[in-house]
Amino acid sequence: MDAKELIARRVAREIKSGMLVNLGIGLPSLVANFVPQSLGVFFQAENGVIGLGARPPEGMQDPHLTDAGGGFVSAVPGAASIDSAMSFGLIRGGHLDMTVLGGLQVDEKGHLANWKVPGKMVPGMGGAMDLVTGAARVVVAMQHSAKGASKIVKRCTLPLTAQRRVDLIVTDLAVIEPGPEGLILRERAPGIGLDHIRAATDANLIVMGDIPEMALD
Amino acid sequence: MDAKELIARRVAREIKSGMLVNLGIGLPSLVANFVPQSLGVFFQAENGVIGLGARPPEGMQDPHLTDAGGGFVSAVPGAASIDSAMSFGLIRGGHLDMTVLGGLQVDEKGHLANWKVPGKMVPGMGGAMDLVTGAARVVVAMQHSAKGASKIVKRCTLPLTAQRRVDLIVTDLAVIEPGPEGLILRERAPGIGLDHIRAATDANLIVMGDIPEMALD
Amino acid sequence: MKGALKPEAAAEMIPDGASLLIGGFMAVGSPERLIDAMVERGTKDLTVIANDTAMPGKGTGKLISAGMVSRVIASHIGLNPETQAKMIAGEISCELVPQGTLVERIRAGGMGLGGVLTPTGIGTEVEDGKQVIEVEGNRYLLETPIKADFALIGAWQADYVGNLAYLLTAHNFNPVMALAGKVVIAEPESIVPVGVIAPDAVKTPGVLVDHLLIRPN
Amino acid sequence: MKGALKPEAAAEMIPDGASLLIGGFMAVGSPERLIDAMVERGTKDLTVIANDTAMPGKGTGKLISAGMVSRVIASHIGLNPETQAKMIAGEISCELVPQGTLVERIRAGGMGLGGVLTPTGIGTEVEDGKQVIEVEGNRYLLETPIKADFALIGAWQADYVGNLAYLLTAHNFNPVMALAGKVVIAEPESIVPVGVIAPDAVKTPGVLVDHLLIRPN
Repeated sequence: MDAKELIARRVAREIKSGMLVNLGIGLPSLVANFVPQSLGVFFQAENGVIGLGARPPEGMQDPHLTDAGGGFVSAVPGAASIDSAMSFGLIRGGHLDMTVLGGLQVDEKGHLANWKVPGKMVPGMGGAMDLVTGAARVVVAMQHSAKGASKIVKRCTLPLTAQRRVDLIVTDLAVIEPGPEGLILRERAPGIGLDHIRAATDANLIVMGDIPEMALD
Repeated sequence: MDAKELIARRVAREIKSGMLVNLGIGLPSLVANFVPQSLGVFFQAENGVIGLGARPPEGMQDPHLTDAGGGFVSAVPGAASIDSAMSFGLIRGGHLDMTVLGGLQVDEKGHLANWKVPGKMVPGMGGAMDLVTGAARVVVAMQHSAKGASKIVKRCTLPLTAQRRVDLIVTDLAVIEPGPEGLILRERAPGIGLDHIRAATDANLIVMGDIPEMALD
Repeated sequence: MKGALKPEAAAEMIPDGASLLIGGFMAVGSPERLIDAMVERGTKDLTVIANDTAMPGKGTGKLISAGMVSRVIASHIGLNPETQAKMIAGEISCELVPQGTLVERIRAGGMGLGGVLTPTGIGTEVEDGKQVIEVEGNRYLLETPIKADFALIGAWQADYVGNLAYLLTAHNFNPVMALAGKVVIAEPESIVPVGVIAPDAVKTPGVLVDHLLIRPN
Repeated sequence: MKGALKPEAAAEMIPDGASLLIGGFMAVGSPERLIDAMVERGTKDLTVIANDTAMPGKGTGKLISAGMVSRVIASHIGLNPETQAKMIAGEISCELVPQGTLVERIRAGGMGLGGVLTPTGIGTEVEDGKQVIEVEGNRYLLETPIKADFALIGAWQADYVGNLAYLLTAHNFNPVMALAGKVVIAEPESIVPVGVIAPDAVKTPGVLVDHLLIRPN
């Protein structure tokens, strides 16, 4: 299993029956592949649909039905079209049960930076600030390190996405839960030891008792 | 012609082709009877329809299609359903070309009081404050006097509906246009002399040149 | 998927002292079967937030007549003499709010906004005690958001996902109120199989609805 | 009733220096024929307010590539490298706004509200230079309303009253932008006889629309 699949599978276990979930572009979008249809989960694409379905077969794509990345999608039975005002009303109003986003940095306060690298990458925040501010639960799905540097840091050096503490971080090495006291290590990736995680992390981790391996359906 | 019909006919002449118009309950609602269908005017009922039509024939009333007074109406071709947020967005945003409302008092500043008589009648303002604040043009349609007292006064003693100066007052005696300098007498009702109007008015009227009789289609 | 409740079962969920957003405009679009079940049960000390209190024997008027309501937030109570009488007798406290402000306050509550900046009410007694905010040289009232323990919604069609569609002037406050209740109970005129309401016809996405009332009969 | 314009005639109405609200999300729901006609005409110094600048060759991206745009207000420009390059070169000034804030600012402009009170952006660099308002113990950014000289709307169906209906994720910013342009030009995929779009299917009432583009071919 590659790192991305591992992360996606673990995040999928956070999703409960009947939830409304928004998956970010890239790694987070893989999560949908591991959520059983029987759960009756609805996925929101913030560009305007609740009840996002799989990619349509070749030749059956419709230019009026796309996800937030501009890719063709389908709609499940019971889907609803929403305009951008309703879409972000649902997000900011706490009606979105969970958002899964990528991250550039998360720090000991649980603050997320994921939208800007000053001087390098200024794409705009899109919906990220609203999602992190408003969603009932915010899960960050990301590689533990990038180019050898820990993405989990004492204090974000990149611009924050919101002042809200995220609820969970899932990486290829660990599951970490930010709390008022700091970052609590909850799970290890299969075969990964505590020392490995500590060495790969540029922040203090709170370790309480035995840390179990991630369960992956 | 009775006083109400006179007022309604005169107000109807203010309505131009293609306008969106909201008519208040009571006297103002009579105005619709005198607007030629050929003008392509759309009437809004603030409870949720643009394109209000005539009362439906007996037996064809539908409980899902009523006006703001709760009476059964029909919808013209090209009608649109709107919820209360859109309805008042159109009103407050200046998209409503004209509102015609009844009045209890209008004063020399052109301020309207029409929603409350302290200690006596406290029905709530309903949509009146939004209509007077937001409509592109506000026309007050009312009897000149009530129980022998002028409804056009130096300064409103009743609570104001808005701080906005109304655009036109049409009564059974006169057409009066409030301006920055005060109330300008524009027209006399048929057969009514200047002295009659002055005697019936508890406010200063600006009279410039000859005052013509109202034209009534 | 949501199971459908009998009106009695839904009424049982609402405790004494609850705050209720109730859809409808002069009872058009109000959840009448649910209201009847509440009257049967006799819940006390309710706060009713609604456009109006209809008239005796209709919609929210039934709750007023039954003495179940201690507080009303509405834009208009003038067509229900019982509300007026109980207000004067001190049995009901009434907050009267301009209609366009009321719907925006509920929308703000439901969509996670901090309030409403409206020109409506400036220069009137509605301004009393409220913060005035100047933006780009214009003055606006800051009106606070409204949420409630329950939103009781009247709809035309529902599916078992909870998606709702409305007819004509029976939309009114319903789509906005469905955003702002901690628990949302919808009373549709019919329930259709999932997939039958086209995505573009859904005005309230099912994710907002907690419970449906069973079909009549 | 509104006559329908050829794209060239509509493009001619838009002068150099105009501000434009342009619907669409990654060009889905954008008025492509109108944009093509504008590129043909080569209008200069435009302000484009849109969710994004799409990508080169699509939607608003065509205006960027043609060097017609001097200012952009958007939530995301990351998928159009030309916008990024021109921003870095100082040819385009960019204001980046969280997506949910952008749509509410436009709605506020169109609906006569004084601004938006949002939690999104608090504690981030989006807060810089903005007024923070405390309401009931929570802090919100005051974001100002947005209006523009023109709103360019992509729709699915129109009738000659100007009523518009949209399909699926091609709604996005279009219904809100139709409220906030001094002149609103809609490009429907088809125009149907008046009365064919059911009142409940109308998402933009015709009173908001000034001009329709003729049908393709």
